[in-house]
Amino acid sequence: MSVPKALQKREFRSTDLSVLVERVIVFMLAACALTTVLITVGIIYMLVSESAGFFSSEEVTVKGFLTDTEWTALQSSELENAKFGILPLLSGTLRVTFIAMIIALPLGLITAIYLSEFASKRIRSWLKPTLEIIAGVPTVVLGYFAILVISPSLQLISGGAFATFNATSAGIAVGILCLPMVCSLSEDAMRAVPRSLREGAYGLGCTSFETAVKVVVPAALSGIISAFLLAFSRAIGETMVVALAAGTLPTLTADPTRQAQTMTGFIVEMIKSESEYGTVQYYSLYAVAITLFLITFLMTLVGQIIRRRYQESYQ
Amino acid sequence: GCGPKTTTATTDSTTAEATSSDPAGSDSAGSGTAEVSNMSGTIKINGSSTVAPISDAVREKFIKQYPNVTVNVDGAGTGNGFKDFQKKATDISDASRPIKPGELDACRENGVQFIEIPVAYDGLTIVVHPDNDWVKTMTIEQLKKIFVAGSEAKKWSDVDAAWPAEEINIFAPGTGSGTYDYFREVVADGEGESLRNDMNLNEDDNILVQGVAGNKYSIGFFGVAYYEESKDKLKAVEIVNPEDGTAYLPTTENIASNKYAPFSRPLFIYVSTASLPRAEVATFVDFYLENVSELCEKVGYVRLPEEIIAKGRENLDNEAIGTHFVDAEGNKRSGPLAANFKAENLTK
Amino acid sequence: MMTNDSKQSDDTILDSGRSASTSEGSSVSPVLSDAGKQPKDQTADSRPGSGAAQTLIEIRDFNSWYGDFQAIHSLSLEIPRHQVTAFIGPSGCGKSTLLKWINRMNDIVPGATAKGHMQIRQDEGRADLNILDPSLDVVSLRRRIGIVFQKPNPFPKSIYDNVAFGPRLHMRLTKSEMDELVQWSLQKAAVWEEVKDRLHAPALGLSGGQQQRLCIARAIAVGPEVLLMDEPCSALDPASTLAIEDLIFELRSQYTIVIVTHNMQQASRCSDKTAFFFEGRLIESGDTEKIFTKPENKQTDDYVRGKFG
Amino acid sequence: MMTNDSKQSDDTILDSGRSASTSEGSSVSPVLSDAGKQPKDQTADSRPGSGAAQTLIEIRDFNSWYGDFQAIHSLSLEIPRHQVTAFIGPSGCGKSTLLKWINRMNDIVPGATAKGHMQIRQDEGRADLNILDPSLDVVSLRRRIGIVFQKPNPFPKSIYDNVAFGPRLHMRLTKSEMDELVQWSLQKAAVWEEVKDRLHAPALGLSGGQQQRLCIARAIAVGPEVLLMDEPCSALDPASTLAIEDLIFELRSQYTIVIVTHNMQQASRCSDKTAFFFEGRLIESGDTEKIFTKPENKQTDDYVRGKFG
Amino acid sequence: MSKVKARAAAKASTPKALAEPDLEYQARNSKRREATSRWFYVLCVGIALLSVLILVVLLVSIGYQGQSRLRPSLLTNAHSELEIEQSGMWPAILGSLAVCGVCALAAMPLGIGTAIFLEEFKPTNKIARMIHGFVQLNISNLAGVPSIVYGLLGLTVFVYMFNVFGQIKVNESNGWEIVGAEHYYQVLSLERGQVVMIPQADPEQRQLTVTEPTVGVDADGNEVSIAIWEPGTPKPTDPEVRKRTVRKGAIGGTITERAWYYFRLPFDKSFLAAGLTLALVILPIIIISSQEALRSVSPSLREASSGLGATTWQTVRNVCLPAALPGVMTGAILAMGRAIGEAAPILVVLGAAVAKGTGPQNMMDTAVTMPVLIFNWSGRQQDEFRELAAAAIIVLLIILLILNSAAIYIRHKMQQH
Ligand SMILES: Nc1ncnc2c1ncn2[C@@H]1O[C@H](COP(=O)(O)OP(=O)(O)OP(=O)(O)O)[C@@H](O)[C@H]1O
Ligand SMILES: Nc1ncnc2c1ncn2[C@@H]1O[C@H](COP(=O)(O)OP(=O)(O)OP(=O)(O)O)[C@@H](O)[C@H]1O
Ligand SMILES: [Mg+2]
Ligand SMILES: [Mg+2]
Ligand SMILES: O=P([O-])([O-])[O-]
Repeated sequence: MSVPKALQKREFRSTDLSVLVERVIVFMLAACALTTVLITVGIIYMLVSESAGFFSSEEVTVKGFLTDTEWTALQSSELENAKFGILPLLSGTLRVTFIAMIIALPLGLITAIYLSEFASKRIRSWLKPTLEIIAGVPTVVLGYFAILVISPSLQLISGGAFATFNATSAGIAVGILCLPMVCSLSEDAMRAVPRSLREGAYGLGCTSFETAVKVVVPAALSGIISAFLLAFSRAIGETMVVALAAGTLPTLTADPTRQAQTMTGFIVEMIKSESEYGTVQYYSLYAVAITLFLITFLMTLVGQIIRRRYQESYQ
Repeated sequence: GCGPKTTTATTDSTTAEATSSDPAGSDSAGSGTAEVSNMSGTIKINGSSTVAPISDAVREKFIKQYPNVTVNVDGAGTGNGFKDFQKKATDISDASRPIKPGELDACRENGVQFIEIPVAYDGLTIVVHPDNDWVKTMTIEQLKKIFVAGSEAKKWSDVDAAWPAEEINIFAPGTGSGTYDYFREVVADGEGESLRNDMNLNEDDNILVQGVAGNKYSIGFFGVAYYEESKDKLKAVEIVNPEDGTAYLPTTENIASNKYAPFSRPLFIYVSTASLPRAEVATFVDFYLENVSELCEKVGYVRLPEEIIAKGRENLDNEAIGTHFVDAEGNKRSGPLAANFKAENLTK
Repeated sequence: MMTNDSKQSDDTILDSGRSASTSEGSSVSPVLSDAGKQPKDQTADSRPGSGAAQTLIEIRDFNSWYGDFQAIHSLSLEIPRHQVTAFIGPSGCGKSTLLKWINRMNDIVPGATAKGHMQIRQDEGRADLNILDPSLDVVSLRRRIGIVFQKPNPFPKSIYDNVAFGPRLHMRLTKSEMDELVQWSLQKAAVWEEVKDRLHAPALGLSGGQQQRLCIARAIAVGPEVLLMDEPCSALDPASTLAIEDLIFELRSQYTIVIVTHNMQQASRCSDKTAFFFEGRLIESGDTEKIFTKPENKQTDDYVRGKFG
Repeated sequence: MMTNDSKQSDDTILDSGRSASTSEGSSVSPVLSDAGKQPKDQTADSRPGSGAAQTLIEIRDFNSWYGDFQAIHSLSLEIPRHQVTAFIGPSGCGKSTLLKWINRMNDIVPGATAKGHMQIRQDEGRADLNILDPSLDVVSLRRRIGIVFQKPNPFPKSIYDNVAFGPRLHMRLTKSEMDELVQWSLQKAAVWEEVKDRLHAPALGLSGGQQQRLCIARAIAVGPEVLLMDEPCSALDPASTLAIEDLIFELRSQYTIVIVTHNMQQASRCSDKTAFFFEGRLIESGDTEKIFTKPENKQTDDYVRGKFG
Repeated sequence: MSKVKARAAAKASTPKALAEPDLEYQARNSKRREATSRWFYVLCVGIALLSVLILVVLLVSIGYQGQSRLRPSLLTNAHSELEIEQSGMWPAILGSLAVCGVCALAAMPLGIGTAIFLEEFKPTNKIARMIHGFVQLNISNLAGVPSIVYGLLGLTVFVYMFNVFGQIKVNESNGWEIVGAEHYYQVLSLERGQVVMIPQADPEQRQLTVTEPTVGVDADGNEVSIAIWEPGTPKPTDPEVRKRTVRKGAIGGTITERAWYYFRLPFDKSFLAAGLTLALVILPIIIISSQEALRSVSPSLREASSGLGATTWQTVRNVCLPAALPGVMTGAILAMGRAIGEAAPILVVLGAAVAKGTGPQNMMDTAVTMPVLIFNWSGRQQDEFRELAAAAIIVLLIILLILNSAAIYIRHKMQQH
């Protein structure tokens, strides 16, 4: 076994080049990462600078924006008559989101439990794609589904108690939209629970229900909660479904049978509307957008904190 | 009047000759049909979403003959259309109402000159739920009670004591739309009057149809085209003509003859004169006028009387710049189209 | 679900328990159900002789598969009552697989199947209980046969809740009864002194050795008869290992223990019987001393001398 | 990145390699670069005496942390050239940590830090090379000090590409040179016969033991001087274990080998020197025979006798 | 001493719970629990089926509405106001593909690059770690930002570019044209519908009055000489000659011939702007899924590579990326599925117009996308359009299904390795 030429020569490549390449690559990759930060900066800059056109108007006060109970930016073309109180939009958003969560969280969680604890490989192999298809259904489609199927069904069931456009049908459609997300993220979290815990539970004589509910779900709680928060963010930010199905009248109420213009719904209406660019009414959409941004940012922060706080204890 | 075919033929030969940029018109009868045009370029149109289907229909027919010409038709609304127009971002602005004095001023400031051409009639239809058995006709006064802010008819019985004491649900197009503007102009014409702001507004007329159809105590208004398609779900209200005191339905005849007053409204295109030297724009506008009467009916509108079309063409040929709906003092002119659309009313 | 038709076998288990408890006082182990059980006063340090112990679990001609892969080939073995049986053998030889079949933990492994006989001897002339019976009440079986794993796996709950977890499932206890049970179990598992001041602290805050003893406490809190231990010390430091070996030694008087280990010394230190597995087959089994000093089989000899594995 | 200023140290490494190759014939070990190297004709089965071997790596007062956790405490040790040094000790005592510092693999572990001295003796009166120097060219260091891990970790590529992976990074070879090198490495790692007919088959299709030998082949293909092995046999069957132990025996004549093992017998079988670690400290080190027969330290004694761990 | 303790424990009296177990209760309890477990299982199956049912109802209701319009013309034709039945979605399919293509080209390198940076170049010092953490938090935040907000950002950044490059005006400027534009004067010839093109020399001069014979170009770029016809004199009769003859004094306006690579700032309402906006929307998704894919690459492979002396980047390129590729691709495909169905940001950036007969012709051309077309159609008053919308939804779902199947296939392949 003679030593091969390559090792006799021992002419190793200088490392200078790879070091240089490494530097350039790190620089480029860092630039990519920086871009994501730039996007956030861009969003904040845009929202702040454009909503300045709103808040600097004499007709608008921050206090009024936060506390007034009417929002008529789209209804009033005269500035004097326009009311800019975010609460009705917020109430609409919360109603729709709440209903969506009522649908998505339990259904998503139970489906996730089913997938991670019970389903055989074969069932998983078609149930998961099915859920993925639901997740992939364009939101426009779900919006029309809400108008054409959900809302009439609700009216039929309730004997007409529901308005044509109402928070509930939009909420249900948004819930359907969020369900796969809750499901797949919770399932991930539950699958990350080590087998040893399940074995521990079964070893003590747990039934599969007890194992799932008393051991796996609590152990995966941080992941499940962050799935919930993500779904919540998604529901809050969902646009096309609510633009189509929730109605366009901002109402400050808890009544789920009534119309509920949401923040995103308002933004899209304002964009589509023929309200003129540059008016205070037009700029109000940026004020709404900034509120929306802050809410989702808050959600992210809460999610991060929960993850940090509770995930560590369990590793 | 004439059938569409003859109309096309006559206008073709008369106007083509006169159009400054089309020298070949007189020979058109003998040739041209065989060969596809090599004309190219891009034409940008924005404005009324009501007019957009008409412009789009014209575009569609136009590019069959002129396949290399790109025509962008956007329907961001009359107001936004004029905004773009003032910024010189479009060649043609669609409008479902005449230009307003403020918009005219802005055009002047930016050095934008235009030719105003009416292209079709739209009937603004007031609709109620088909099960609504108490409303058959309405007067402007009654509409005022329902729609104007401050008059506060919350319930039907507030309008007429004989009507049910149920809350009125109102569905209307968005505030930026020409339709909303036109309705407000007619109904809330007093000093400081405006439409109430608890209506369900939506830019999507289909949503309005759904809204009215879904509630027995609702009322709404939108273009006649949408009503025509949803006759089974909605009931149109007869409107009492303030002139003759008779109630009329928004039928084609009533709209064209302006009996369906005051809600027959004309639709316009505004053509930038700066764009007219461009062969593709000139050809397109010419084509527009040739075909609009036929095409507008296909998309649900009412054709204009031949004289008005001819007048529009004349304005185009003569580069008669300006609007007929703002007077020299900068005040708005209102009234029927035929009354205003005269050479002496033209304000640059 | 294999719980259909579980009535008969279910009763079998429970009755066997009841007959024991009714006949004994409170100082008596509740888990012993056989008529001929060993004297209670056996002292902790008495090393049991390797004489003919009574068989508790009988395995005959047992085969097991994961999907198409056969992990255990035609294996026969008897596990004596109230003794410590050690399973040894190189990695992957099927020790854990066999262990997990004894309390049917393999039910939750998709694709795991078994064929053959595996029985628990019942007392008072009852028929043997067939562990592999698909209609068996596995919940009761597992209560009766506890298991402790290689890696300590406390639930992410408090120490108290970990121990109380099993009893809460199976019994209806007052608060004070539960407290007593928890304390007893923790004492039994020799971890009470270390945790008694922080019973409501999270169990994951304990050291590895403490966690493992907590898992043992958790396992004995439901009153099992058999304790299966799958390499209980291999993730632990020496001190914890010693503590657990001591504990096994103690528990032997009341439980039948099966322990899987990689550590020859551990096996020889704390087991009465040893079974050596290789590639899914039982190569040799018998008294621990014999296996470690004069094994009959060459492979066994090589293995216990550290020639491989 | 710690590659600043790497020129000087780079050259040092490279020159030491080159100077060796120019002065030796083809039968000469390519990896030896020191002036006083051992005679080439040393036969494979000659068990080296435990006499005063030359020190290759010198570790003095070495400490290492993962974040705030100190994994190694003030450790001093010399690793002799061209011998096999075994690291033994219970799990978690820091064996792998030390091993991974020797070729700076811990650079890629976030939070891993070290303090102290760790040097490679250079030949021809050159100054020692400080392994912990942040400006050191780690790429060359790792080429020079290869490592093999506990679990075989071939890349999901073909067998050929696995072996050629390192050479492609470091050298510019013609196809035939590469072929030769791959064959040589596989032969050296005693796996050539088994794979020569399927060099382009995926490496993951090999058995565990073959994979591990492939990993060794991959490590020696870049011509290292030192081979670090972290429990190279613990995941393998007895036959593969034997094959690898034989291989270590073979390689010893040309490489300096450090092996971490849990198997006392393995350590005693195949190492010249043994170092026993406990809780991050070096308890005892010296000739293997001495450590296993008459260790000075009680803990060492307990450990090698299997009392714990 | 632990032995002593253990002995003490053994002596502790057996608790009542174990000494006198309530066996009857245990028996009942065990059965009840088994039953609960079974019911729960049934509930799980039921709910899992419910989600399938939802999908079925959705598909059936759409299929019922749209089946009558599912014919070849739907795929080959363009939107038509005049012959509604003949309307199709071909330009929208092309538009969606173009927009998603841009989106993928922008988001994938950026997303994968960021993921590599975050996963593979973990910093060792504290400040850099904080920056890493910050970037990570930032990405989680971006993942939660509503897509319509991205639409607004796209409008400001890509469409108008803060107006720093001027505005697009029809008769004056086209912003900053960088490449791909050729300017001509277009003058009508005597032949109806035919024009002659004269290259524009002076970019400032927007009009040309033709008074004497000159040289123009034809469609293929060949030079042709252009003759003049004085009004009053007889017109030429040969169509070929008439095509090259213009009236004296005819005016030509400028047109811009745009090559497909026509590039200009600002992007205005172009598919490029729309694609980039969508890239913003899916960027966080791609980053997060790529991170997960990279994280799932066994650390032992990384160790093996760097143990052989590979630099971090060499490790990433030769080992981590190939191993993570299926995961990265799956994530990317699912993200593209999201992008292809996204309507809100496109409405903001491109508007709701659907009047377009072709796919995008150059990089600055507008585009119609499928979701916007569906949105427009289903908002129209004519029943035909609503049926067409349902049919278009079916097509879109089929495209999504294909994408998803590709993702599943890739994942499957990955699992086999
Ligand atoms: N869930 C499973 N699916 C498929 N094969 C399995 C599974 N569990 C174990 N095996 C295989 O069955 C064989 C026996 O495994 P087992 O875990 O019983 O070995 P073991 O002796 O306990 O080994 P160790 O000492 O490593 O725990 C092994 O080859 C293993 O790869
Ligand atoms: N990446 C890491 N981060 C934090 N702590 C670590 C890391 N790697 C190892 N440790 C800790 O450092 C200590 C020493 O670990 P090391 O891996 O060196 O032990 P070892 O002796 O090799 O053990 P084994 O025999 O189990 O491989 C252990 O307590 C371990 O938990
Ligand atoms: Mg409109
Ligand atoms: Mg280690
Ligand atoms: O779009 P409008 O016609 O209502 O302006």
